[in-house]
Amino acid sequence: GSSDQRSETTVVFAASSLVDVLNDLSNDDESAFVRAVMSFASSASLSAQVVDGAPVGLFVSADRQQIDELVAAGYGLSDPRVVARNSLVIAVEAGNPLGIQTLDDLTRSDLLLAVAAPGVPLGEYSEAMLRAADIEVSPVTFEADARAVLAKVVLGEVDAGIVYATDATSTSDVAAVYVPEADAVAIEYFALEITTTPGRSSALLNELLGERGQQALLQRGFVLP
Amino acid sequence: MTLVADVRRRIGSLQLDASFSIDKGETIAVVGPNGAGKTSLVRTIAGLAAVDEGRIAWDEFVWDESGSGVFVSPERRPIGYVFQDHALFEHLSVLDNVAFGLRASGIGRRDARTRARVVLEIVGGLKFEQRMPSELSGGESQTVAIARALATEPKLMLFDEPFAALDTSARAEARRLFVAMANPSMSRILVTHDAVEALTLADRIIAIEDGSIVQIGTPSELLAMPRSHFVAEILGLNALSGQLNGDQLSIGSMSLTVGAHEALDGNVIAIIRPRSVSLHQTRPEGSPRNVWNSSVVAVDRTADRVRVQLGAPLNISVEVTPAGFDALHTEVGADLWASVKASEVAVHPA
Amino acid sequence: MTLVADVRRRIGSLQLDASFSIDKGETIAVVGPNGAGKTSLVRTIAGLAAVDEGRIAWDEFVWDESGSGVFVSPERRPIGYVFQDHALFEHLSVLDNVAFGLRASGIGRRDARTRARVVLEIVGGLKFEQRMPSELSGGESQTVAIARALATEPKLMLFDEPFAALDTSARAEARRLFVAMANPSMSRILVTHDAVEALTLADRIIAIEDGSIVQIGTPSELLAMPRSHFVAEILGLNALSGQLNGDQLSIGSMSLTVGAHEALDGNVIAIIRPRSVSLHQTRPEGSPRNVWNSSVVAVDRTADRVRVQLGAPLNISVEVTPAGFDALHTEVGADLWASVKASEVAVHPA
Amino acid sequence: MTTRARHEQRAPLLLAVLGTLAVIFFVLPLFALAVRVPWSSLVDVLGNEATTEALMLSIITSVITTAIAVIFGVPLAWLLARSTMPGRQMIRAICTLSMVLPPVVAGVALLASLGRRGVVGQLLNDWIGLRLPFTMPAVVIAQLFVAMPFLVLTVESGFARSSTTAEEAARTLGASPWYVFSRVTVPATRSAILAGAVLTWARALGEFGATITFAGNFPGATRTLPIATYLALETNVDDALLISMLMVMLSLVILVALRGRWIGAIGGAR
Amino acid sequence: MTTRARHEQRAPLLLAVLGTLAVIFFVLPLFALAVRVPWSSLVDVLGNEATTEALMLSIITSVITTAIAVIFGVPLAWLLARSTMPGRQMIRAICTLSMVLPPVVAGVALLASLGRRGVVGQLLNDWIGLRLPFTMPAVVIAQLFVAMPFLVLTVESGFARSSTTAEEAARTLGASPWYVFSRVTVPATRSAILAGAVLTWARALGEFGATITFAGNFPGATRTLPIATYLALETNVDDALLISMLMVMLSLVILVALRGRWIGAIGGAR
Ligand SMILES: Nc1ncnc2c1ncn2[C@@H]1O[C@H](COP(=O)(O)OP(=O)(O)OP(=O)(O)O)[C@@H](O)[C@H]1O
Ligand SMILES: Nc1ncnc2c1ncn2[C@@H]1O[C@H](COP(=O)(O)OP(=O)(O)OP(=O)(O)O)[C@@H](O)[C@H]1O
Ligand SMILES: [Mg+2]
Ligand SMILES: [Mg+2]
Repeated sequence: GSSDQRSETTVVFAASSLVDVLNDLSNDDESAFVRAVMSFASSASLSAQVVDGAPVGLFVSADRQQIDELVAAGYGLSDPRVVARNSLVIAVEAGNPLGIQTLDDLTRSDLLLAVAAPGVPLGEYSEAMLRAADIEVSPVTFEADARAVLAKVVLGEVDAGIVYATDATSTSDVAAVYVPEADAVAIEYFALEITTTPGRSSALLNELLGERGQQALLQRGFVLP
Repeated sequence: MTLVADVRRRIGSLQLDASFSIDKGETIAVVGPNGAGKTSLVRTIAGLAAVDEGRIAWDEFVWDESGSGVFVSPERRPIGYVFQDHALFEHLSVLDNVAFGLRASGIGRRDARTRARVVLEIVGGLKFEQRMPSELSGGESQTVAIARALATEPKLMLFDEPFAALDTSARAEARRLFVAMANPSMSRILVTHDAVEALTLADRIIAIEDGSIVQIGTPSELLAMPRSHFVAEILGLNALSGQLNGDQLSIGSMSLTVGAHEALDGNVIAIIRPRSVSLHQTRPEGSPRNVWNSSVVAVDRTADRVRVQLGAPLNISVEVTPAGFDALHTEVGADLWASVKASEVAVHPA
Repeated sequence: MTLVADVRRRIGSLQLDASFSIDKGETIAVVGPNGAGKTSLVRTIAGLAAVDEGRIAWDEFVWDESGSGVFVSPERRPIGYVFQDHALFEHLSVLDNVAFGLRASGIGRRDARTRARVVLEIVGGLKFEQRMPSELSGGESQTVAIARALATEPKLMLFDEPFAALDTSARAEARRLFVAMANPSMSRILVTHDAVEALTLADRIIAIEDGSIVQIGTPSELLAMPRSHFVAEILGLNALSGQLNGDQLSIGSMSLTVGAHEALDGNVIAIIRPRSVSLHQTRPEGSPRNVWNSSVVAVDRTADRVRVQLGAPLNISVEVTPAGFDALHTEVGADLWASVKASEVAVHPA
Repeated sequence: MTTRARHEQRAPLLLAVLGTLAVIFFVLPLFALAVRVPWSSLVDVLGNEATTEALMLSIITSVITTAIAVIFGVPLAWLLARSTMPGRQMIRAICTLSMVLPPVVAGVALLASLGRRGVVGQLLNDWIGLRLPFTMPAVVIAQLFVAMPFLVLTVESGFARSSTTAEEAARTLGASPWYVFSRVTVPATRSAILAGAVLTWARALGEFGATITFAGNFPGATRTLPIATYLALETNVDDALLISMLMVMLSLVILVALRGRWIGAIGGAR
Repeated sequence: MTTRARHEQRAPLLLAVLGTLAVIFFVLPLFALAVRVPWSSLVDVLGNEATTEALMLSIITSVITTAIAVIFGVPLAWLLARSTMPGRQMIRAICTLSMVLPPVVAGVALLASLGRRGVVGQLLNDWIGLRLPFTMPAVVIAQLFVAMPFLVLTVESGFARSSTTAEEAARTLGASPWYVFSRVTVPATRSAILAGAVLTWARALGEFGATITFAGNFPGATRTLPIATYLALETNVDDALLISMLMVMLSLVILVALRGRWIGAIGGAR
């Protein structure tokens, strides 16, 4: 019956930048992710759901703080593992009509810039990068997540936005401008097996860390740990 | 006594205060000026409002009692109510309006409709059974309201001016029906402004003024001795207040000689029937002891009679035949002579 | 002619078809059975509905013309309308209801209220000027509706049964007012079910049945020769259809001898006044040529007269004095003899 | 020439102008959206099982929500409008507060009460092992909490405006309070109830914040169309817009069909 | 003992039960939330300028939105209910669609029409240099687009239910269409208009998706309280809840104050 099926499937909570990778995997008949159910949301609301007893097997997040809190609260089956890395880029309109090449270009007064809000992981990373480069920008908006920043660029409402490299490459509507200052911030995705639903989460984690998973991550622009 | 009512209730600035009772099968008419509290009284009996003080009882059941706090809600009183403004259900067809009470008592749709049709047939509303209330004329809507209240075969029917919007023939028909409907197990309260209705349809009449009952009695009792100007007026009589001194009655500046009466010097009400006054172009000679000069204030003419309203010194209505009126060659504003026999001026203590 | 109306309009299953005109200052009464189309006619004249075909014109202005498509909306017709169901503004006090039309025409609040008070005073509504419509009795509400329509001093007043909810004295007062209000610059249309109102208040009467005008004429013309049963009935006359052959009139199984008349053998309407019929306990001897035996179907009694409804073979109303009635010692269901002089049976072509 | 009956009331100019501006304001974004949507990929998107699953889930849950809202909301509205229970003002205000909460906070409130650690949720969990969050019922609860006040307020205003005369007439005809309610009060207020139901349904259909917080985002169980759209905006804006347009068109059909049936059956000219 | 007049209609049992359950359903989460909120840090949060700024912005924009919605929405509702303009059904449906759109998509639609590259926005930008997104007017526009249909539908149902007799009476008294509308139609429908305005205001106050998409998130200009709450949830849940509770209490005061003034003035027993 359906309850059998339910017990067989494992729920994976993942940061939304991982949507494509995990979808790729679950479309692969030989992958363990075929039987997985994916749930994407902001790290904060996912971890709130974990605390509230959501039947989660594996939690993959870019938010170190949330992961640490879950571990501290005893939700981790084992220590968190880094499964991938990402980096920041400047997303600009396809073809880069304004010729943005460096972080400094973001300070141009006629330029509309979107960044992620302080508090969300991307916002914290962006701020760290700008702080390290000692560059003061005046964004017109502080978006809630990478998706929102990217959407503003895609729709042409802003000229540039700071996003994850994987996001910028996921669509042909924008061009990614790589800046050396991005190397100053290390963006890591942690995977944590959750205690609430122990089961086949280890198989999933192993696959992510193994050949098939790493290949999929590479394909979507992630850097391997 | 089937219904025993002692109703005291405040409505806005009106203090309603009415005690009366009704026998099984009896029909009581309630008359009174606009705003006297007739509708308020009927609503209280129906249970749409409660008495502030007093008691309403039906047979051995108490419906409403201020002392004990007992209150039987309207749906559990065996009543039918024809509202002054009809209050039809706008979302139901005429037929379903009439069937409503039956349906509410648990009768199936088909049976209820069949019985509703019978009632509609009786009141002459079958021809528009399929219409919605918004498609009815004023009189048609009143017909439906009557049928709807009758359909549940209530033990006490409350009619609030049920015939006001009906045309002449529908009204005559409705009155005939009203008489035919009389049955020993149904008591009826009929609010009306129409003297003919009150006098011919009711066993007793209650006259209310300003919230209080001024007179209760059979039609002939009221006709014989109306206790107030309003009662006289609604009955089509002239009632005049004056002081009696021996056989001399003074009303304002006028003095009339009255006929045989008990000794009741002092304030009296004099009743003069409109028919008993004669009108003349010139001062009449002969027997009548009371003759005066007056002017015509208004003339109401129908096929068979003319009602002439006279002005000072005595504001009274006089009824003459059309031929008699034409012979007077008079008109509104003109002067003429009036006379009335002493024996036609009846007096009662005020 | 101030108003020239030729109204053809379909309302549900009713085909309204009425042509008539009204002079300046004239008062026209519209009578007819329930559902005849009186309200519909008045609504069309008010501009709340348009003619399907026809034309309504006021002086040199066309208000509504199907051919040209001209249509003047109600607010630009100089009319006042007293609705059958009053249609007061529930959210405004009585005073502001009356002041509404004045305010709408741009008069300031204070002035409008002052003038509204004057009108309310005239109709006797000043005592409840501060009340809300939901706090009025039926008659009070009608009084306000009249005042509201009068306040704007319209040139054409449309009254839809304006006195139906009024008590006897208020009604008498309202009628007096109605007469007093007559002025050469205001024409009036009065829908009524009351014969006295139609006969005494109107210059001419329009009788409508089933959407069509069956008779237009002055009150005396209608009294002299009612063209239909309904018209006769509303006027309080008996109208009987029969075949005339020489001076013999056959009505069903009855045969009556009629008085002097033009040669009009064939289908006729016979008019018999209720007063001209005499009732007797035993078969009367003497002059009346028409004598027959009948039974009492209904009795309507008022202070001054008793109306007796007779059954087969001739369904007519008879009016006698209370004394005369009492002398008959009769009651509903009893048998008695009736007689009428040949000269009292008037015949008209059907 | 229009077929407008000649006697009908003309729209006051100001009304016509303001109303027309409002129409333009509503039409413009929808038009722009329709232009932007890549209709060519319609077939692909429709073929995507995840999308249709989300669409179905949205339709089912929003309809269930609306039905429950009517069943509980109409009685509540009646109590607020007609009964004389004490503290009525306060209860009314409280019952409409959930509209004002940011939806995400509404979700937190639901977790705090019906979640595993919630005031009541804990009892449910301990006693009957019932765990609401992350299930389809949770979606309905989230939608109800946020959308039902729209029904309550609309219907209450309907009850407040409907005259009580017909109800009184019904009572004198022997109808029990329940019969009066169901056969007189409700039919007389049906246009308000319908309006309230449409508002509730619409609000439920678009609900996002409370749902994702309280019910999570599980395909087939709690991933409603708004959530799917939100996520799709990240990867594939065009798909997201296309899905939305589908939903819009579906709603359009339902709205057009619904309203024509109910409104306008009342009244009539003489 | 209550002070209920003896003759008043008793609530049918079923209604009382259903209504009470509904009340519990609404009260429970709010109660749980109130329990969970760290009231001790109230002073800190209130002292936080960013929070009060967001609160003020929310109040100001939602009030402006409500005012504009009434000004344009009531005429629109009138046209839908009373005029015989062609395509009325279609226009009504279109004007209520924005309710059904997932708010984020509504934001995209607004960008597509009024954004820098939008159908109309581009013209505005090129001709008069007007750029709406990321400004306070954009917040109002986003709220209007999403919330105004609630007013339109509620008021239309009010107009549809109000009898036209009083309006006819007003016309025979010489009142122009506009006078009839403003002095008879609107007062007779005031409870529906108020209900619609409250719904709109509530919806606007809680608006998140369309606002953040169309207007973005800039402190002082477009960061409304729901946005601030959403972001605070990422970092400091307690603060977010506290802010929300403040908003709830503010709304409570307003709702209690408002409704008492309007409802219940109608009717009266004889
Ligand atoms: N809700 C109310 N508030 C204040 N006064 C009211 C209210 N309802 C009725 N009244 C007043 O109470 C009095 C009695 O009203 P009621 O309707 O009983 O009179 P009525 O005798 O039926 O008159 P009518 O013959 O005109 O119908 C009237 O003066 C009326 O104005
Ligand atoms: N909207 C409608 N649809 C169908 N029929 C209607 C509609 N409105 C009125 N009627 C019918 O049209 C006819 C004329 O109605 P109208 O109100 O004009 O009658 P009336 O002469 O004023 O009657 P009453 O004396 O009873 O007031 C009636 O038979 C009525 O039922
Ligand atoms: Mg009354
Ligand atoms: Mg009529």
